[in-house]
Amino acid sequence: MSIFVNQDTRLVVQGITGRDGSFHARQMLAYGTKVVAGVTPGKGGQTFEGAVPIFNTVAEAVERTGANTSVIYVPARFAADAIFEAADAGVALIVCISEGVPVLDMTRAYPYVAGKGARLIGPNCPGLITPGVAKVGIIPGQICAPGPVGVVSRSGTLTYEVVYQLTRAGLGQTTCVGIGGDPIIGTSFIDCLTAFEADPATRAVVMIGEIGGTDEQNAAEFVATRMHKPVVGFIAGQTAPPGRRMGHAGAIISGSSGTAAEKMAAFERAGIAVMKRPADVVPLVKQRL
Amino acid sequence: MSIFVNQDTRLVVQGITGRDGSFHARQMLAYGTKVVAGVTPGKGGQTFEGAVPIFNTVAEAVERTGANTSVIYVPARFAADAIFEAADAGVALIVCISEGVPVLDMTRAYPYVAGKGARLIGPNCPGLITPGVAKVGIIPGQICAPGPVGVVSRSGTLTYEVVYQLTRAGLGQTTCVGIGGDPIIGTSFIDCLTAFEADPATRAVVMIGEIGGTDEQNAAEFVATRMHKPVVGFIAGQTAPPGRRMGHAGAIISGSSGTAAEKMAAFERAGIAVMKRPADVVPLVKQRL
Amino acid sequence: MNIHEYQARELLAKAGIPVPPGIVAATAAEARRAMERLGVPKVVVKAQVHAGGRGKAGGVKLAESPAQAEQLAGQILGMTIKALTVTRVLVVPATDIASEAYVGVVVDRASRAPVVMVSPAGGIDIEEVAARTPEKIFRQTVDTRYGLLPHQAMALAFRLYDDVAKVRQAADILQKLYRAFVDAGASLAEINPLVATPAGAVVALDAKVVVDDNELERRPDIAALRDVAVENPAEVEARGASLTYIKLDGNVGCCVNGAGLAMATMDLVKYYGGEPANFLDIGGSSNPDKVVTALKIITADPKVKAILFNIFGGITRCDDVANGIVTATRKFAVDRPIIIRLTGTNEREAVRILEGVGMRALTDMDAAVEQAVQVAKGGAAA
Amino acid sequence: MNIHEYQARELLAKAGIPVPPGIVAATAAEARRAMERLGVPKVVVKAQVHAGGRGKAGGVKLAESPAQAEQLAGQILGMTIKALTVTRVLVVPATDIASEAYVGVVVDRASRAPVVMVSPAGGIDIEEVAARTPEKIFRQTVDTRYGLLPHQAMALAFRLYDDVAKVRQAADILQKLYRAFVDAGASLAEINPLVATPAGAVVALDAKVVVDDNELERRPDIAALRDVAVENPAEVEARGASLTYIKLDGNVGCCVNGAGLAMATMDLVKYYGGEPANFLDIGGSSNPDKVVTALKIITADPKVKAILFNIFGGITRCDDVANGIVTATRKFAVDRPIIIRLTGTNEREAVRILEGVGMRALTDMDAAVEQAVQVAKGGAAA
Repeated sequence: MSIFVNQDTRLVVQGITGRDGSFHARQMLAYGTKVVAGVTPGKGGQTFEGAVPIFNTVAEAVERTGANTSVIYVPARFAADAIFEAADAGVALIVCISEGVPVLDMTRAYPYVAGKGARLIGPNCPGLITPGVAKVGIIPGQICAPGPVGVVSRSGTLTYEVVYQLTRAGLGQTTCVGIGGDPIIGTSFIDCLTAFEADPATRAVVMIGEIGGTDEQNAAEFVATRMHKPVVGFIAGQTAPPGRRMGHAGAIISGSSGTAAEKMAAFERAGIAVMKRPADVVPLVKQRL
Repeated sequence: MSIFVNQDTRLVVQGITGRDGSFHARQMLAYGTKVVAGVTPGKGGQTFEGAVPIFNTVAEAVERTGANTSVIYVPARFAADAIFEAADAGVALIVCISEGVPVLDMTRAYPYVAGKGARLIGPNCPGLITPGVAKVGIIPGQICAPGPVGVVSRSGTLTYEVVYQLTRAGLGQTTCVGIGGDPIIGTSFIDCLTAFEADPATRAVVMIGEIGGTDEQNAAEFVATRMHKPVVGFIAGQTAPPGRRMGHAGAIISGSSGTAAEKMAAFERAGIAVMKRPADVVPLVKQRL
Repeated sequence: MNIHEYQARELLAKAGIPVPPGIVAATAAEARRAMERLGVPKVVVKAQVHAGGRGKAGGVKLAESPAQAEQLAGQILGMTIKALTVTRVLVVPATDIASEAYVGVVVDRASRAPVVMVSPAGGIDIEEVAARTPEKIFRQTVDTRYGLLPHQAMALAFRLYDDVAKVRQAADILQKLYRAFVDAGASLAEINPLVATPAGAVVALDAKVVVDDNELERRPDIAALRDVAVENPAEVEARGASLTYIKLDGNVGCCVNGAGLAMATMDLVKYYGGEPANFLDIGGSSNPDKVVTALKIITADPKVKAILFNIFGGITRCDDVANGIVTATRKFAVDRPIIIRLTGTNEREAVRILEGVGMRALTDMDAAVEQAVQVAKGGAAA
Repeated sequence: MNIHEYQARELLAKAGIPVPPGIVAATAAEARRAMERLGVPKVVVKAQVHAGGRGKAGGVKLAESPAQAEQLAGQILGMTIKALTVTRVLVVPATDIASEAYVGVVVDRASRAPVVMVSPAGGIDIEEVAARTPEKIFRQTVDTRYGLLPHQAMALAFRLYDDVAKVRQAADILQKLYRAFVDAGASLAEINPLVATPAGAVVALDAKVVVDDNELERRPDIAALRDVAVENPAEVEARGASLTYIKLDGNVGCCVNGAGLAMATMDLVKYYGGEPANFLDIGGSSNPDKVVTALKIITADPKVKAILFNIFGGITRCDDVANGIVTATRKFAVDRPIIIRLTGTNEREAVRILEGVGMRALTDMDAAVEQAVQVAKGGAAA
């Protein structure tokens, strides 16, 4: 079992002929993901890698291939429209990898997607992977393995680090989700925790947060009141200075809120086992399985 | 029994100190409607007619008086904002009397109200009345009487004419609703028919349509497939020339659709008894009670 | 409110849509000079009237020389198309056409939103396409909170062209057309035909814009486009007095409060064998001056043989209407019989006022209408 | 991106918000002339730096004569406030103040929307108000599809004033502030204090705008407001190479791919008893040139005693990073020890490249960080 992506995932790649899109489409195909369509306006009728039909619009791709999930690799300035297009086409899960999407675009895109009853993951995220089944996005497949741990993270490479440590220790994953480092994202920690709690195969969850905002505090509250599965947490940015944007648009400490110390304290109050460093993930998860 | 307004209706009047607002607020009070608040920005703290407290905002009025229904008498250019304000304040039923509201304003106001779970009646409508219980809007109370007939109409004075004939013939009404003559309105014929069908006290429905659009055709389809109560119908504008706006912004025959002949044919196909003239309402309703 | 083709073209051009240059001419000589200024071998001379079917009526002609342009403009100017006199022509270069499409934006009542419609079957009436080959019309409902989204414009444009260069041009035009529609407060904005030239350019050849009257208050620039010269003078006068008056062909003049009741009154005139001379709604307020203006407009119509008042007092007070009637009969000769039906607010006062000048009022709508029809046919005077 | 107060004031003034006139001065003499041009008896001289707490730091002074303005500007110019040197002052007329309020718009992550905040407790840090008297802050979430609605602006303004004339002024300012926020692509726009004068006018006395970096590509006019003169030159250079670099105070230089891993690496440096010298994210792509620039920037920091690479190859290819390191050591002297941790995509190739020049790589993050900390402390060389 898994969350959000599984063997029924039929993927359309928006921007499949672009530099990033083509590279990662090949990776996803190689991993065994059912990449059923690509979209590039004006290239409808062509075929990608001799295997994947390309369409002019997502609507056509969905109609002709039954795609139910979309992944977006278009430049940031076109990302919001790509999200709108996927939502209009009736795609149920939209994963936006693009980095640099203006926050105000997201304030309009989010209610649009929600209004269509779809789920958006990202933007500015590495996507998600259900090891051995399907990979949607850019998480390296070789560092993952199937198993009982759910992973949710605001980060990209830090997620890889943690997943890599889990896998090396024999702790496989149900699904690893990168929710993205922007201030406004489609799917929150709580959304993922809710899904992991409901997923019978997930027996423990690793949550990797960072400075900025209060998503981790809200998630901690959720863990304390609604979750029965054990959660292990990490917060990046303990040494980050206030008022500076630490790479991620969302990783900025404003005023008194959003510090790593506050978030770690919230985790502890909620009974979440706090990792002091990434390597702590292995013993903490092992103790709780 | 009744639809939309009843003895629990607690009314706030938006624009209560204006020319139209004050006149009709007095009429509604005289009719016995529970007018619990008025709103005019800057006149908060004053009292209307020594009985109704005035507030600066609808939110304050709702909070302090428990108003659940609002009626709007502000000039057309402020009407959309008045609707937004009522919806934001959590009012469940918003009745907009104002005439001349731009259609594009309504394309934005409608989804806003719907998103808040509220009902909008109008704009450009006479409002509604549950005879002997509550009157919200401008329908003259003295021409109505309690009874078993539901009335729904796109018109104002034509509604009065029909209701007057019913009342004189001893046929009282559960509720009379004027849904408004604009192209885009909050509550449709079907919404009202649905409510009348569910209202145990309503035993027959009179539906008064006019040229323009296809609302009457849609309503006829609804009557044929979903309604069990008898419906009597009238269409105004049999002699209207095509392409001209007959007073109401919505009363215009465009192309081949929207003619009175088409609508009357749709009524007949749906088993709706068609009035050839307003006076026919009495015998047609009587036969069906 | 209807505006002229040349005005609609200007609105679209201002929105950035490629529109071939055009010059308006009010005389045949101006049309000749227009063609000279355009400096092209062929022009089209087009009647500027608020009516469809200009081509069939002979209001659109091709000229191959300035002299011919002058001659044809002379024929077209002064023509009557659907009862409207042509006072201006538009002179535009004749465009080479590879294909014609239709694109338009219209308010859709059922979805409570504008709908963008496109069809590769352009150049002909879209109603005709809808009736004959509905599968050739493609629609996109627009959420006005978002506008026409880029991908929606692209998907529609792919319905018109295969060549992606043309698709991008058409998508761009669609987004600009939608914006022009919103900026003008329109209820309809269409380009028919949208033309692809043999060189691969996509341009708007003809444009039509209808504006929502309710938008005019906040858009003085658009309101200024109104051309009262081509409207019925009585309708213009009525609008000035906040009355809605529409001239018809019958002989029973109608004066009613409320649009629905006004239509129902006309219908009842017909029901009793008469023909209404007009639609006239004096509106919700009952200023006696409005009644005076209404009576003046109705009596100015020589076809009118009887004048019928049908007033159901609500906001409108019957006494105000009665006072208006009395004032009017004092101000000018009302030389046609008046049949009055009054009921509702202040009905008694109204009856007293009317009786004071020897007039009487009925309370039943059917009785009043039937009497008016008889009077108009030459029966008993009221 | 931070912009200066005087730039923020101009944005708000352009949006129609009443802002008292102000003149920017880069020298003390300019400040004197500014006061002379303003022709008022009292001015305030304000340091223009991207830092809060200017007043407490002595960066805001009242002058009662041009001579005094010159003298005070001379004191303020060249001051260092929170490590930033003051290169400009703003000279504004001193305003008579009846009351001070706070109004601001900020992106709220939880509601995924902008929030307009107002408080009658103005003139002081809003964070302080939030901490001490949270009941004095009033909020309105804005649906960006609708903007700040008129009634929402009015309701907020009623929280600030009783007098309806002031309420209407404040509501108008709030709507304009919201529009300026959107038009600038801001993540924050605030007026603190918003002042009511004894005469009853409501005016913006101080303004702050922070722009979403992701908006700059489509807003060249806003991007042009960036003042690199007041930024750390190394951070400016890094931005030019599409790197994110933030200078800190420690001695372990960090070069990492990915923001989260970069933060975690800094945290791990601290965990092992060291202090990070910087945050540096080379981003997702692995152009060797970026690695060269990164190394150049890190080595330019004299405090750095050891350089730590932590690369988890995904999109980033380890061999590209290795090539970048080798290229850099050939281009300029890297006179500090480098500790390299590499794992993931093309890890083997990277190890081969590094071994070719006598460098070695670790695969474990903890081991690498611990070693870097030891080296920086003067322990064994890498």
